[in-house]
Amino acid sequence: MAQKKQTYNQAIAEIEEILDKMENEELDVDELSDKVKRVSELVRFCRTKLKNTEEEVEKVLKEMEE
Amino acid sequence: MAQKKQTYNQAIAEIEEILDKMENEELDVDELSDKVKRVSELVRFCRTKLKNTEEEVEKVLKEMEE
Amino acid sequence: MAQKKQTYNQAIAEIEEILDKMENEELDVDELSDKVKRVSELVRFCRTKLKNTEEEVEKVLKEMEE
Amino acid sequence: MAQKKQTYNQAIAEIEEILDKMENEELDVDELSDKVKRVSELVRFCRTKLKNTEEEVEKVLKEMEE
Amino acid sequence: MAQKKQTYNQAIAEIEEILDKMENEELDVDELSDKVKRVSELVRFCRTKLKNTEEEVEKVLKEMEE
Amino acid sequence: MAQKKQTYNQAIAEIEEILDKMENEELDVDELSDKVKRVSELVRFCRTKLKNTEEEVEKVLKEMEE
Amino acid sequence: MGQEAISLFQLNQKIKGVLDDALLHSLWVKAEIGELRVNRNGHCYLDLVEKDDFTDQLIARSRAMIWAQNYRMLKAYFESTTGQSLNTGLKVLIKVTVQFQEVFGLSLIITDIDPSYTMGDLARKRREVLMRLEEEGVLEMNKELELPSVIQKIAIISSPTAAGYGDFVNQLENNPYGVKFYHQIFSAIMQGEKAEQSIAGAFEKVFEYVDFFDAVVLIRGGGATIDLLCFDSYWVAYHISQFPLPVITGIGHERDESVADMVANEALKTPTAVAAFLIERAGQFLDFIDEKALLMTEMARDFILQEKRRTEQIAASYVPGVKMDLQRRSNRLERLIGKFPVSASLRIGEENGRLNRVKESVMHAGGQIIKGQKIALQHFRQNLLYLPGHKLANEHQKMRFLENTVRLNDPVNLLNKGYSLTYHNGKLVKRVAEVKQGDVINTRFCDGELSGKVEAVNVKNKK
Repeated sequence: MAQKKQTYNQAIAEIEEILDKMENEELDVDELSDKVKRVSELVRFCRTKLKNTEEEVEKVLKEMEE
Repeated sequence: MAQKKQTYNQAIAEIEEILDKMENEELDVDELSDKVKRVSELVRFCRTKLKNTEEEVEKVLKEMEE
Repeated sequence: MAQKKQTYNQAIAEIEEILDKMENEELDVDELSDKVKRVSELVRFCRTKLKNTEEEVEKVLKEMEE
Repeated sequence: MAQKKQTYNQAIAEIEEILDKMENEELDVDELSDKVKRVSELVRFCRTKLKNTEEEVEKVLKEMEE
Repeated sequence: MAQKKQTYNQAIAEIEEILDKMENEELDVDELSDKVKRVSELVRFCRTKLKNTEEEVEKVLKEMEE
Repeated sequence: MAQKKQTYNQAIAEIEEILDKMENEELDVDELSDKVKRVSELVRFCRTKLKNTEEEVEKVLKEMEE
Repeated sequence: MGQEAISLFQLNQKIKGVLDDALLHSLWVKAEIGELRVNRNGHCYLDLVEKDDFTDQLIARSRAMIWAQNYRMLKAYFESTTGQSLNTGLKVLIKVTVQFQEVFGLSLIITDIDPSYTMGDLARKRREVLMRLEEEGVLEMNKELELPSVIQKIAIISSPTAAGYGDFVNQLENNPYGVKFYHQIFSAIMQGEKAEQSIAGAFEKVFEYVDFFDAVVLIRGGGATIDLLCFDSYWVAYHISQFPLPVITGIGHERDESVADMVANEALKTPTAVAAFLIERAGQFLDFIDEKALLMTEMARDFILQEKRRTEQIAASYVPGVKMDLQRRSNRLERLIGKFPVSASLRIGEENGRLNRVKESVMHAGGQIIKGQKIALQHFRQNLLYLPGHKLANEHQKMRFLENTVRLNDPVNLLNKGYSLTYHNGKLVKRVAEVKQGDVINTRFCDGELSGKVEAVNVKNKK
């Protein structure tokens, strides 16, 4: 999956889907470690995205308040 | 969008649309900074337009008096 | 049966099926010893798989925390 | 009858057939001792089979616990 | 008649035949003692056979218990 | 007529034949006493035969009870 | 021509005499004011007219006057009651006395006026205008235009010299929000007969710049006069209602709304009120914008915070989740393993039990067979003990019977009883006819024989 095109929402949705499956024991043990890796990756992606967005937004808001 | 033609009403409508989406959490984190920028732009546009003298308008008024 | 393609879930399902049959006396004594061997094999497979997965997951989690 | 190919189930079926005949007094005295011998043989066969299976189960369990 | 080949059932059948004839007085006095001897002999044969069978069964059952 | 070969049944048959003739008065008085003698003889023969048979039977039965 | 004539004075004296005799005083007369002027002394001179209702042609005309003293009183009374100045074009109900003076001719002296008649007439006219506008479907047209959020470019229709206009412009330019208003006056006469046409003309000029302006403000330049008839007129109302920009009125009136107010997009009492309205609206817009900007700021921050929390929550929860999953699986596997020996040995135990039951069955069923056979043999033996003896006994009895039968038939027994046998030539004689007289016969008895000759033969009669 090309990470560039992935959105935050897609990432969250994917994480939730995986966590759901985990809870409902729909995941095979075989998939588990892959999925854990995937979630880790997605969480990292979300954090970065949030951090960047926050910085951008704050910058804009600062400018607006001046 | 041509700024000249944009009216306050359109600006207001756009701002409200964006805020509505925000309130209804229809906004992606991905879109957030773009949308914040847009609102900021619109607010700045409205303020400037309201408070500053527009030469073009003055010119038209001048012509009218002649 | 090619063990490589077998998933953990399938293995557990097979174990449960065999136990069910044992309890419901659907197993011949003739099959019993074969099935006992099969369960042993499956249990070993499951344990190994669980252990490996656990290790992999731990590794991923370690990496994430860094 | 080649005892190697005989299954536990077949043995049990034969025992039950003989017992049925005995109970319904369909057996001659002439056959009686032969049939009783046969039952004895079958029971011994079944017991051996059971014992072996039990040993195998024990063995597997030993292995599993390691 | 070779006694070795005689079965218990045949013996019983012969006994019953002779006794039937006796009852229906189809027997000559001339035959009587011979037939009585024969029945006696047959009964002895049957008893022996029964005794042997009983012993054999007991033996087999003993073996089974071991 | 060789008495040895005479059977009880033949004897009875002869007696009955003679008695038949007697009753139908087919017998001359001259024959009559001869025939009476004959019957007497035959009856004695029969009695002896019966006695012997009885003894033999008794003997066989005695043996049987032992 | 020597015709007799009277002088003009004489004639006028005669007319005056006729009119005086006619007692034409204190009459209530309905008329329209054709012209009205007040002279230096404060006397009011009017030209009263009556027009045909349909053709609008003049059908009567008369001069009239109100004495200065009376005029001051009547004027104040009329204006305070009607809210209208007593002026040309009004229909009035007046109390008059007809006066004829030799020099000035006929004149009506007005002594009283009934303002309610004029009010009724004005109201009727207004109603007519409104009805006409409604019929034409234009009554609500200007009202239906949307007032822009900010009215920044304003076309002012007013009298440029009026104090009201100056105040209005001042007020706009010095607004507390610092909003820049653009305004352009389109001057018009705001009262009197020419007002109607003048205002209409101003609207037509504004129309040339219709795309430029946000709205039209119609304000009356102030002044003492309360001549507002033009604002009830059809043409002014028609221009306002059909105008493609929203029209805001600030005409300044004390009584009923004028027709112009009724058809305008927004009607305010005074030019000051209009300025305040415009300033307030712009201010509200600024507030609104600022409010939205603030709201957005809050929401954006909240949103980011919320998403951060969510992400961190996920990050925090999934690790234990995964571990729990593994633990659950491990537990399940161990449970299965735990069940396994129990199930297997239960199964084996069941089979052992089954085999044990086999032995019991064998013992029972086999014993049953042997026991049955034993009984059968016993039965055979009993039959054997009984049957031969029975047979032999029968035979013995048979022998006894046979013996008896023989014995009974033995001739010796007959001889013994006294019967005898007679022989002739060694042959037993069974019939008397078998022998003849003289034959030698032997008769046997039980204990010997007698020999003799036959002496007579007596044959018995047939039986």
